[in-house]
Amino acid sequence: MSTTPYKTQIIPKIKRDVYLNLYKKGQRADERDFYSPRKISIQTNVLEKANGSALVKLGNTQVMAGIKIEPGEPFEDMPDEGVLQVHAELVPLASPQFEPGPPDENAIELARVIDRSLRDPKAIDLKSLVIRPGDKVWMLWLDLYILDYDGNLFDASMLAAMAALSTAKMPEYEELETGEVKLTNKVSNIPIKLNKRIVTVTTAKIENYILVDPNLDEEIISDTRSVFSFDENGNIVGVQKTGMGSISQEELDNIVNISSQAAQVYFKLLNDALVSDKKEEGGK
Amino acid sequence: MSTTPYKTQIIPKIKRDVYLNLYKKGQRADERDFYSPRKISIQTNVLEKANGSALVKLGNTQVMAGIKIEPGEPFEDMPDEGVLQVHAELVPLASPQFEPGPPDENAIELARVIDRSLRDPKAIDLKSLVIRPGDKVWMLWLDLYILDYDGNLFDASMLAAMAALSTAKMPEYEELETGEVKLTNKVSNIPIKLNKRIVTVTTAKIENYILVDPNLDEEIISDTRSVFSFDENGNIVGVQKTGMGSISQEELDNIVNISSQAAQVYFKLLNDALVSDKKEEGGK
Amino acid sequence: MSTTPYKTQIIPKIKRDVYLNLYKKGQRADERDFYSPRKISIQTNVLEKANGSALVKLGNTQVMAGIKIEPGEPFEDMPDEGVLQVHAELVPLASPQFEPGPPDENAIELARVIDRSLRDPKAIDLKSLVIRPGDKVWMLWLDLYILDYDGNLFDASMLAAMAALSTAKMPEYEELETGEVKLTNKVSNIPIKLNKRIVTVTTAKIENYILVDPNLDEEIISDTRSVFSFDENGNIVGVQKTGMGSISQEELDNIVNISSQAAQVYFKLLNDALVSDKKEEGGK
Amino acid sequence: MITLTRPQRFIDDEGKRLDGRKPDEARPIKMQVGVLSNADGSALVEYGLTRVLAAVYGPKESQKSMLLPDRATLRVRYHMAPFSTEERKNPAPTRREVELSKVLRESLEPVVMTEYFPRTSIDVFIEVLQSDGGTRTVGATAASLALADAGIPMRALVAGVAIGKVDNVLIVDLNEVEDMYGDADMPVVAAPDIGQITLYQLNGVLSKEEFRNAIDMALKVITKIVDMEKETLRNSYVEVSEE
Amino acid sequence: MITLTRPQRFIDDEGKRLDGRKPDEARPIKMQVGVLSNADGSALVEYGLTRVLAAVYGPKESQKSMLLPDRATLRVRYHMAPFSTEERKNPAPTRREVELSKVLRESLEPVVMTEYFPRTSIDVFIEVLQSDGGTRTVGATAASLALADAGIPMRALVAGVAIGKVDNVLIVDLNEVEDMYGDADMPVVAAPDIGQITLYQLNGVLSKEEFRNAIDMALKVITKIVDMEKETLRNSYVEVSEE
Amino acid sequence: MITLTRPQRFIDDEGKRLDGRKPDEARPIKMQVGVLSNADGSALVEYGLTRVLAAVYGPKESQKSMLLPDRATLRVRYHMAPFSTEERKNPAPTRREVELSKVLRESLEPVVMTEYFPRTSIDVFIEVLQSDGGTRTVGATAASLALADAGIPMRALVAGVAIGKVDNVLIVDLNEVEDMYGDADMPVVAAPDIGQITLYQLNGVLSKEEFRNAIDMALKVITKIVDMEKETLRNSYVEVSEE
Repeated sequence: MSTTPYKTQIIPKIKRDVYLNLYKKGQRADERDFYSPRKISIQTNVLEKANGSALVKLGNTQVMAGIKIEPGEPFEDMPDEGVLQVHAELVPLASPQFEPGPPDENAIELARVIDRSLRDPKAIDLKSLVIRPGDKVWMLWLDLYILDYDGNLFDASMLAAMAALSTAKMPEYEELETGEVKLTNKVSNIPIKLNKRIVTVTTAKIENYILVDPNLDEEIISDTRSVFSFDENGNIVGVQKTGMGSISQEELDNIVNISSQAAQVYFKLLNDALVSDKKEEGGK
Repeated sequence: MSTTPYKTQIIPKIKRDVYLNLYKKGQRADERDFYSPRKISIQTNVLEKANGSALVKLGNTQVMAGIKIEPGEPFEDMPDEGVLQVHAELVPLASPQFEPGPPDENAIELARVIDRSLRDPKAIDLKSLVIRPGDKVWMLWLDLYILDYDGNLFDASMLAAMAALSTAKMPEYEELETGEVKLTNKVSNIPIKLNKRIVTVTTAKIENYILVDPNLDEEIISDTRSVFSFDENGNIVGVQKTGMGSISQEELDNIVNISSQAAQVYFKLLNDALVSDKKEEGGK
Repeated sequence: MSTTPYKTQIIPKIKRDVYLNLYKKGQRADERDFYSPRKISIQTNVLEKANGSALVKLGNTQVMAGIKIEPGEPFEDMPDEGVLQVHAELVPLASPQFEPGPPDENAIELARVIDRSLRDPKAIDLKSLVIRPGDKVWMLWLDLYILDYDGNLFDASMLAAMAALSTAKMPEYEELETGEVKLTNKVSNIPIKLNKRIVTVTTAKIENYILVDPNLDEEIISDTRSVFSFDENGNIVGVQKTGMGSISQEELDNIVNISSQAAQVYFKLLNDALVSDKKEEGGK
Repeated sequence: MITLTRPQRFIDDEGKRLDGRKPDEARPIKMQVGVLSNADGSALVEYGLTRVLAAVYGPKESQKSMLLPDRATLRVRYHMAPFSTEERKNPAPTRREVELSKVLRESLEPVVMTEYFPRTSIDVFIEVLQSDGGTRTVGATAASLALADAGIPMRALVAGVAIGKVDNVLIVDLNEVEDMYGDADMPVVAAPDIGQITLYQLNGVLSKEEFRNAIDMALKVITKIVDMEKETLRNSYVEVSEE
Repeated sequence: MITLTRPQRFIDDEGKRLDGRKPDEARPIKMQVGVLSNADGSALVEYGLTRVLAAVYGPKESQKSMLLPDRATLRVRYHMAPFSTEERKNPAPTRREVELSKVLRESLEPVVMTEYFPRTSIDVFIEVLQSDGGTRTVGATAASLALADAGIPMRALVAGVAIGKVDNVLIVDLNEVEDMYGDADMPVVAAPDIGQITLYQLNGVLSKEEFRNAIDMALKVITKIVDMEKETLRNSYVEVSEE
Repeated sequence: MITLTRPQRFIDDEGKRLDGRKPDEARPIKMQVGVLSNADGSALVEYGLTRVLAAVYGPKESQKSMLLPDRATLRVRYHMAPFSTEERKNPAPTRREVELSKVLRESLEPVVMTEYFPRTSIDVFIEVLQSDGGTRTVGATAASLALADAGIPMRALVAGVAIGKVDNVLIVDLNEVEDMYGDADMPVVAAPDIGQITLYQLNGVLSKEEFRNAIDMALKVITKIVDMEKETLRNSYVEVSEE
């Protein structure tokens, strides 16, 4: 059962007016232009004991992605593919709005959008994650852990996911006579085979304004949000409308163009972070 | 923890008096006599993608039964029998009283009474549902889906169950070399092997009146209800007292006779529906 | 999420003063001295259908321990050991404070402290509970069932656990050709192999007083409680501070000595009960 | 520990059952009240090896969500201890326990004078300590005693017993083997002093005639058990072998 | 019963799809309102073999925990019947159902005039009786009809349809095979009378150009379906084959 | 990624542990406060590879069900991130996490001046980001810092450390291998400034003498860690290697 959220109703009227006045002048409250994301920091290998990890700060939003790779069994209808599992937790320390408990509809939507945007364009080569076809494959657990929430979890989570995936290493293992797959206590240097990189661009629509990378205040006063996922060739590899409002066909056309350009910004920052990443140990 | 229901307490005093005045004259509010069920409609094969299905309307009460048959494993102590699973859902669209969530005590009681009334008299030949004894058998899932609730879920559910079971078709399958049982994409023409047909007769006791097939108003004002299940030979194959009140030995004797006769009415309607059922496609 | 308990806040101020005045005179409200447990009754074999059982009364606190031993699979990293499972239920009939539902933090803490105090000193010879190494072992289920709650569940539960373990009998079984392990319907006379006996001593600290075996009133007014587990050689085999308060290093030293002496009292009572236990049938 | 297998015959040539009872003979019954210190009322009841503990708390102020303006809310939980069954039972409530909690509550509703205590709730906890058939009927008997022990006004005491059918004979008070492998299991709870039956269920197959006879047999035994309840309450402790 | 396999081709030499449809042709659509007696509004909608029942209760007094002072709370549940899917589905809500309940609620929020009913809640129950692709879009259409049938004031009716891509061709109203094995699935819900799109999602890969074309195709079909909704509400019963 | 095996010896001929530490030497400790923007207070603390994040919200108006008239309600959650453990951990709380949330709450109750904030609640969230032994004691240290960072008045700061026993030697601040394969694990949390121990547990076997020595060792290290806490709070950021 999905219920109209309580909190979003209470806050904004006045703030909305203030913000709209700024937008009329072409400004945002935090002095960004409409189509620029906030300051981004991407750190990889922040966890020594995970196969891959990254901490992304998008303004004050912080997302940690952790990857664990474990032997498991394939799905019956996919005997020759590894298994990708994406989960997101809105950890209660990230926001007074988040409560302990099983993932709510927002956490589930976030995980599923990231999952589909990786799965549908085959960003990860799942066929490379097979140990013995039909019997033993690798389970790739991608956990998105929201540590601080100041809006736009989708973009921050996808950046964290891609940074962690791009720097993760496969486990070293041996096959026992019994057929069991046993991890050794050494680290391999084999990366996960990726076919492409993906970024996700979230825009907020507030009246007739379209803003890239809304922060929490902008999310709250927005009419609705669109999440577009792109590959490096500019293909759209996933879309999600999220939030209560609606949009016209013209606005949607406009959003496609804005998002497609913002995707290039994210790709550049991601690529820079991954190139400069010559094993910064213990970075945090 | 079972708790005295809240809602039933609020409604009826006046309505009860009005109804009792009618009963004194030998009448019911909907003009039925005491021992007749409401208008019944039984449609079978209402779902193209299930192995069997039926939609039963008993007055305004609507129950859909759906049957799925899938390969599975037998119970350890029943290696040479298929597995029957009966579940009931009081779907929230059926009544303002029904809430989303796991089955409550009413849904569980309904499913378990139907289950026992099929299982104890061996209405379904579970021994015929074996693929490889001790290893692979058929799981027969019977789901009772309450779509509109105007009283007497037991009788409507059993009619729907019997209509669906009587018209269901076994899946076509092949055994792979690995021993796996794989369903083909064709439909078999083999029916489920039934040993007998069962109907369930619910009566309400209101003061000293016994009414067959109570509607929701009658349920609410009733002292208690009795659910008797019968086979075609007139044997009693299941009983459940349901509701808060009590009954004397004489009243119970009386109910056995009344229910036994009403069972014949249900059997006739059920048999008619199944005979006339020459594949009415897409009926609803 | 662990939350400051509601109920303990309401009750005690005055009672606490009354009790403290008694303590100043070296007395307790139930006329015990500070370091003596309440009257203890230990009955074994109180359940004919369990492998082992005991009912312990410690004052008005009543705990029933039941042991079931069943064939199962070992943990992957412990192929040559049986599996010990300890669970505790604060059954709602034991106290107006206990609510139906899954075990709360108090039940979980109780079970885990008993479990560790048995497991860490290897009180049960788990290596003797193996049927076929790496494949089939015995699962030993120890269920602690709190029937009446007047304080000090730890000590009563451990006495019940030890009494049940000391008198339990292994199941008789046969290995089928399929490898399955089937229990016969006879009882064996083989006891569970125990390496040592354990008791647990709970003390309450109330201001500067240390009291052994606090009853419920004393628990409620106490600052904090310490649970020390001992083997028969006087080794400490488990410790748990429980309750909201704190303690100084000196007090803790003191508690170790007091608890160590009280342990001897429990051991004597336990041993006496087990010696005198020549099959008292159906005791209750 | 005992495990079960299907017997060849349930009744021997002399008309005796596997445990030596006659068809219309209940198992030895023991009753005890006031066995718990915290509960407002409590009772421990045994029919043979089946042993059930019941406790009552209340009437006490009701939580708002279940407050009734004109009567007390009855809350009943039937629950099996994990060690009570052949195989260790997971303590989470099963569908069976949910159903039995309901039918047991409905078997007590007619006799508890809830109208005396509006806006309160009365909790009845029924714990099966050992199961050897007939747990719900033993539970009804224990609940009746615990309610009386708690001083809750009742129109009448209830007691329960199950009737079964084996080798074509109706039998009283099934044990577990007779329940599992017999042809019918019909638990009945009644208040003989007011001539009311408050629970009746049938799993299995009976003719109409057999059903009537079974009800009759049940009421005869229940009348005796209710007498034992009265005796127990009078003496506060009694241990009787029913024959 | 039908099970699925991946087809060699989705579109034949004559440009026809596996079920004979043209790329821009929706499946036969049937609509019926007022099919339930208890609900304040209800509708049964079919696109081909996909069949969805929706019911609306409310506006009714809201529980405190979700009361909004200036508008009604909308509560939407998308749920699949256990027999609606290829393999029997466990009735507990899946992560997919949680997500779809959310996006469907958000697709209705813009058109329901919740500001007329502060402090109340409006419940929309969407039950998939049979799934053959496109269940969320059929659900949106059914919910729109049920809301209207319940007399809830709406800014405009909505309807839904999914656009897919197979063999490099954009197609309208995917069935299950086209959904499972095709290259993209883009469900769209819109209110053509006010020019607003209220749900859009894409699973799969499309170029920007294709995305725009797909939105265009969707809106064309949705406009026709909304016309059918109006016709249905006018006649209270109508059965039309859409071509 | 690292997996564990039991070492032959825990302490070499020169008295050094597997990671080169002396028996009474803690791992390198790092502390940082104010690391989160939303929380009222936060801290990140590392002992070697064990890394724990804590955040505090409150005092804030309490929900009715847990409101206390004379003090604030403390709510503490100890939770492990799914990627924090050797094998990926299911995020649902385990029995272990439930117990540790309780003992950690009880280790903070004595120092938080809850009497200043009646009818409110103070939430402490402790998230283990990476586990290499001693997570609860690192958690206590992080919680202490986060409470202070939130400006909650405290009688004294607390810190935690575990004492273990390997090869018959008591050692300070176990890492995961020493914890898993050693003979004892005794976590201690204390507030040295007021001479109070607020958490003590023992898994494993110690003589009374060893127990006393272990408490003594713990208090010595804890005193140093609390000094680091003070330094950290003074500087708002500090990074120190403890020897």
